[in-house]
Amino acid sequence: MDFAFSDTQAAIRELAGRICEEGVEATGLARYDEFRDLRFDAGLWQTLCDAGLPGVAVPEVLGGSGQGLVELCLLLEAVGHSLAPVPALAHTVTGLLPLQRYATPALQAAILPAACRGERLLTGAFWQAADAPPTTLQAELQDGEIRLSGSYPALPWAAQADHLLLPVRLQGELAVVLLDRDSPGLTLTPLQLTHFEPQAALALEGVALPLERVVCREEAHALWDWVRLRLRAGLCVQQLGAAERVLRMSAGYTSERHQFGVPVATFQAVGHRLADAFIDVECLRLTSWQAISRLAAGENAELETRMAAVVAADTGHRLSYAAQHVHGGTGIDRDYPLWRYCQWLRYQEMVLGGAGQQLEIIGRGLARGEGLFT
Amino acid sequence: MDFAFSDTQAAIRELAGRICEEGVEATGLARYDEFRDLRFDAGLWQTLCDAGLPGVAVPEVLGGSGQGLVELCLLLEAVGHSLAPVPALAHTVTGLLPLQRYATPALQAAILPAACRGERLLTGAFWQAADAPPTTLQAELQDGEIRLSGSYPALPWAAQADHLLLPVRLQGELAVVLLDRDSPGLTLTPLQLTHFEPQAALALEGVALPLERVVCREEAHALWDWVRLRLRAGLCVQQLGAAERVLRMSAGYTSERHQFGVPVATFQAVGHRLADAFIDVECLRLTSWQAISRLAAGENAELETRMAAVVAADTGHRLSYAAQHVHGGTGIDRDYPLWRYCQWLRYQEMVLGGAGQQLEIIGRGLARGEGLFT
Amino acid sequence: MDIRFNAAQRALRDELRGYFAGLMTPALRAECERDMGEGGGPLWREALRRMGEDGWIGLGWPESLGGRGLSPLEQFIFVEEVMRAGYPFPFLTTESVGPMLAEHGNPWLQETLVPRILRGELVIAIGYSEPEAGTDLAALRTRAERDGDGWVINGQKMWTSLAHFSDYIWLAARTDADAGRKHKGISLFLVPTSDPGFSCRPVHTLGGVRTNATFYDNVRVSDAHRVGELNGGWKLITGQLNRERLSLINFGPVSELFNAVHHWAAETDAASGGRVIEQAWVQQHLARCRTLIECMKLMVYKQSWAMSTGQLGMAEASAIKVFGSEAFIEIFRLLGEVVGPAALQRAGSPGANAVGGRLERLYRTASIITFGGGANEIQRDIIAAAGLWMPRSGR
Amino acid sequence: MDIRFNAAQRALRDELRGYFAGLMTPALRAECERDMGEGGGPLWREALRRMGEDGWIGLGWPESLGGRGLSPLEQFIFVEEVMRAGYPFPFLTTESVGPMLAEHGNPWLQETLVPRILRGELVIAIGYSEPEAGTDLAALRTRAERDGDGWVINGQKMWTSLAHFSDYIWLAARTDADAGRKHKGISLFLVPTSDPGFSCRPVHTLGGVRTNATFYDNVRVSDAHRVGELNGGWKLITGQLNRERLSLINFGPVSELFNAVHHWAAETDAASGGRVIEQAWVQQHLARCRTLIECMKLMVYKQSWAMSTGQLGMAEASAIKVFGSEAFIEIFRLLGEVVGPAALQRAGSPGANAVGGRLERLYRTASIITFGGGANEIQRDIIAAAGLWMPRSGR
Repeated sequence: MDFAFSDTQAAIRELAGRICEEGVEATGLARYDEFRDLRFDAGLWQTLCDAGLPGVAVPEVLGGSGQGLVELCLLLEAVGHSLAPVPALAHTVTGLLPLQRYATPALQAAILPAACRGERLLTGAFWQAADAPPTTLQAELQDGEIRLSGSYPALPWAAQADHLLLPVRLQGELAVVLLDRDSPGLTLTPLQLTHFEPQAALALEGVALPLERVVCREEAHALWDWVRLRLRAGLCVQQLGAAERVLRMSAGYTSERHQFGVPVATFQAVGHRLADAFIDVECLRLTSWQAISRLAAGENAELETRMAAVVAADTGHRLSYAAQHVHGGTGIDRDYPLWRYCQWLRYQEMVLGGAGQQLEIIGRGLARGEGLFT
Repeated sequence: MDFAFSDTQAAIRELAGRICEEGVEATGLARYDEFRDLRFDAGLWQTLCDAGLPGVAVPEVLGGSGQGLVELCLLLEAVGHSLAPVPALAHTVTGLLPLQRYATPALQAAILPAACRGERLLTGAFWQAADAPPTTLQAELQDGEIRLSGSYPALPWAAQADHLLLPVRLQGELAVVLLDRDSPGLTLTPLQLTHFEPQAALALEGVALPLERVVCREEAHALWDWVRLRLRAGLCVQQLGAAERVLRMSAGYTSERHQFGVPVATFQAVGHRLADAFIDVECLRLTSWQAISRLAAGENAELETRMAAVVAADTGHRLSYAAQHVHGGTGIDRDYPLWRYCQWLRYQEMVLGGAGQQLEIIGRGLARGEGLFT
Repeated sequence: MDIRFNAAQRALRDELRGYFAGLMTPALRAECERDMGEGGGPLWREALRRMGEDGWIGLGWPESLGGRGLSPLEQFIFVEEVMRAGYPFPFLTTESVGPMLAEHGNPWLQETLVPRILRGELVIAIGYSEPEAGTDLAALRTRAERDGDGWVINGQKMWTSLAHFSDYIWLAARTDADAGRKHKGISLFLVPTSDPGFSCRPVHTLGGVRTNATFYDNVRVSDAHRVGELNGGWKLITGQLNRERLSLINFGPVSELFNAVHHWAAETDAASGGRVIEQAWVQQHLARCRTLIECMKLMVYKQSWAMSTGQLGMAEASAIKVFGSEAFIEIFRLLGEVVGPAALQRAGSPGANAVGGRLERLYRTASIITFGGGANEIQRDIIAAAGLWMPRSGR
Repeated sequence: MDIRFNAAQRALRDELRGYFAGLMTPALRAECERDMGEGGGPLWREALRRMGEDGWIGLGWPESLGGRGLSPLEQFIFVEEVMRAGYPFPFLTTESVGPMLAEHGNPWLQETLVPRILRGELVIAIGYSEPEAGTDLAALRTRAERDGDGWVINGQKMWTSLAHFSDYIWLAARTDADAGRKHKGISLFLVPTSDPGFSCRPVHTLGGVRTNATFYDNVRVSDAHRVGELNGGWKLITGQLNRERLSLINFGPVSELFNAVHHWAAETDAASGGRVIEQAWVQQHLARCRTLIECMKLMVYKQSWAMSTGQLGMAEASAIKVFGSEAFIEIFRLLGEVVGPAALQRAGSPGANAVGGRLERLYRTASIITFGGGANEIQRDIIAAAGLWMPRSGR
């Protein structure tokens, strides 16, 4: 058991953190507010790709850096900490990772090196909080190719990605396919979400797809579960990065801001509320990295990712309101960065499924005898 | 809408409060600790009966004072506030009330006047948190009389009462009967509960009962529901009395006790924790009296009593630990009265069914479309 | 003791529902939505005047002041229903500043301005907070200086919500810079926004709602625009805030929101099969919200009742503020979880549903009243001191 | 970064489970139950010595001090398992006072007492609190005065748990009454309970557990019984408390309790039909408890790991104390609700079940560690200051 990052990990962490913070500082996030600009900093994304970070978990032979999930999650933590306007989670966890594990060598060779270099952007439809693969995407075999139809409600980065990884019902059975975004018959409707991230609704009508773009059939359920676990862990560690930043921002602000002639921080109610937030963030850190450790070692982490999700949801909610409260009016002022973090904390809380729903799933597992202490 | 007590109610409240406080102060509660003495102050009980308080809701013609449920609940609040070692809740809500509403005139005349005078003690088996009548008490018609058998796990005051009101399965259907405690074949095993109140497990083996002791058959389910609502409200208002006392005790103690050269109360964390308790108690007061108001007016209060129970459970738990915490070691010292209150708060929380279970029942009702805001 | 509406109160509520069903035309709704639920548009103005004409705004006011002579509880039923109907009612004007003017204003204020408030002709914004004086209101620096018979006011206020369409600012200014304790030496003024020295700059908040920084550059007012005693403004501030606290916690809209989410959950299919409302965790969330809203309802009714008997306690008023503001946050969280991903989509987003869009906005903006209207820390201090008689810290 | 037990750690845990299965004989269990889960009886003494002989107590101690040279994490696994087995392990002696003596004691203390602790021959109680000095430890009045080569100690301590069967008291006394700041001028002593000037009066707490008031009437000790620097005791007190905080939060017993309640709920019929565990609210409660215990587990593992790398942070130690003590309370509440009425019956009551009786007692007594071992308010102050670098109030 080792709670420290290795030297390599520490270096990746430092690198990812520095690029994200500097990149965000250089251009600022205000221009994306209220969807004025598309929330995508292509220059920053390219810098990250040039540094080998999105492909950090991809084998070197496929264009990556040959590290693993722990190292990738350090990037995600940095993205959460800076709110960097880049598609890190979608591109890596719902794109690179499943392709590198489940796709044919030919497909891997065609996609992964370019995707690691930042020349292709990936995303995948694995976001259902309810944990069941979508049933609204249908595929039919027809004249030696595949015809896709149906819809998907909200897919991050769908309108910016080059390839979309889609779980579909192929002849009634789950399969996963890789669709080009510019395929005829695919309509993308941009959505407006609380956190300004680019997302779109998908509508497919007789979209043609060559057979070699089927990523997997027999293993489709395994792929789904495999990605879901990693997506949950990735969301948790991104939440951790954001939460850590909000916590420090609140401690700093209350230490500087004076009321009644003394720093606000010296009021015990303020200090204690942030002390509770410190504990929440510590729990989020530990549960998240435990889940990532297990996944990185190839172990099951069904329970561990869900417990981390519960903590991520509770921490996001409590911290968000604690921070806004101790900031007073400054917390809701658009010229101060806090409010954007609060909206990300909420988004990530909700897309993880919410604490109530996750607890219900954990509880059902316990009722089946799963998850007792050994 | 009127949140004030009438002059008559205020007088009853004052009378009940004074008798209970003086009675408890006179002999103290320490002698009942750890079951050293049976927790029953017969003298205090007789004083309350002489003052007409347990029979306050019984019609004058049956020996009572002709008031209603609101007035009775003022007695229960005073008992909760003082932890008076008397069987007020059992005798009134599970005894007098159902008899005065559902029993035959003959049975009423035989029992109620004596019960109001304090010459007979009543109790009834209506305590199941799960809200279903017990299925473990069987009754068979045999030779013109009834034979009872079965068991009941924990009945307050069973070993002290003269008559036990029992919901039983009579020929498979629910009925309610009134059994004398000294009936042959009835075995009572005293139990040790966390709050030291006398309770006993019942075992019945062929206990004979004359037919005229059947209180009701067709209306048995109605009686069950009717008593359950009032018992829930009664427990809530008794919880309110205890909570109010604990809140004031904590405010008083922390105002006197000095640490670091200042009263403990002046630490913001302490003041705020008790401020939250103040709010909890206010919510308990309002939800309890709302439920009682509706019941007193003959309206349904299924939802309102359950919401009050949720608040009573949460308030009991939170207040109990807040109070013990701000008292430090004094809170767990047997020579200081707080700890007995904490055990009553817990008992009442649990016997109300717990917040989780009550919320589930409220939620099921909502799913059926019951309980929306009008 | 009878915590139930009587027949007249039920009838009043039903009457008001009918009234607002008529008043809230689609055009008015659209205008209010455009104005981010704040009001201020021409249709909104017209509706406010109509409510005044119809005698609703002064429902619970004494007839001598132009009201209908019912009690504060009936007044509260009116406010609850107007808010429930989705009309952005200027309750700070009618429910907090208005009563303060009626009680403490000079005859000119009482006789000219108060009736105009009841007629729905006036909107008044609150000017307390300053860049360096937020929770610590007594540290304010805006000053009013004697100038012949009148006053010259200079300074800046923060968070002056509604100022951009208000007729007056209820403004706290320092009138005695030498007063020993800093909450002495403050006076209250009604400053007309039409004065050339007044200006207003928008501050955009996370909710998309506009608030304002307001500037006072040699604003001149007569002494008739001063309210209450000279240098005695602190008492008016705390009195106004006490009333404001009650108005902030209104369960009309939240009970309507609860019903709407319930309706949605009963009609909508869950991804896991069945209707959303059939899931146990959804039922738990709804039950918890139902109970929180019930407590809020009872607290505000009790306070309205207490006002009519003159027994409004400071601790109880603060308790409502703390409980209500924190319950709102909890309720918006839980109802948002019930509605799920749709509660992440902005109201204008393609495919967004109405209740989801409302929840998205409410969740985002709900923090305001935990520090606005007197930070909850201050309220808890008040509860401990006034409700539990606990000694306060020296600092 | 790898938050999983390695193979050796798993093997150690399994070995310890087997060991304690043998050690905890029915007779020893009965004796511990009689002693209210505190220990002190002859079989308990014998078992402690046997653990010492078998090298378990000093598992994580350096070999130079008589230990086995494994890390604090392995030491923690041992403590977790011994507590999980239901043995009342004197962790204050072995895990907090022992290490302080090893680090700060003079050679006599290090060479004679420390090995005896590791051999399971010594039990030491903590003497800090006084009637007028609880949370404010620095206000203590017990004094030690020079008497030739030694010291004469006079005073009274409160809440000296285990004192009635301890061999020594780890006692804080004032050695310089004139020191300017009150946390200066305190020294630490190891006072033998065999001294005729020592006496001990039981204080019975709501849990039925005995604690003690202890009295020091001209107790005489040599200067070799003094620990660390003269007048430098405050540092030892805070160091000991930091270690104590970790020991107070042990998830061994609570994880075992969780499993036991789960087992009960899976086997027991619910009044509403089916098994208890099939109810949705029960599953929610269990899931919440499972998650809370997991967090506690990870926090204590991280701290044990941090101790082995010398990185034990003050804020993190306080965070465990706050989180763990409040999580225990929440867990006991929720598990009690799951078990229902049986969790109201005392362990000895006819028909009581084992898990219900345990929960009844745990719920009743759980408050102790929210103020014991340094009140949680103090811990939160520490977290804000040491973990978030927030300035502290002057008072």
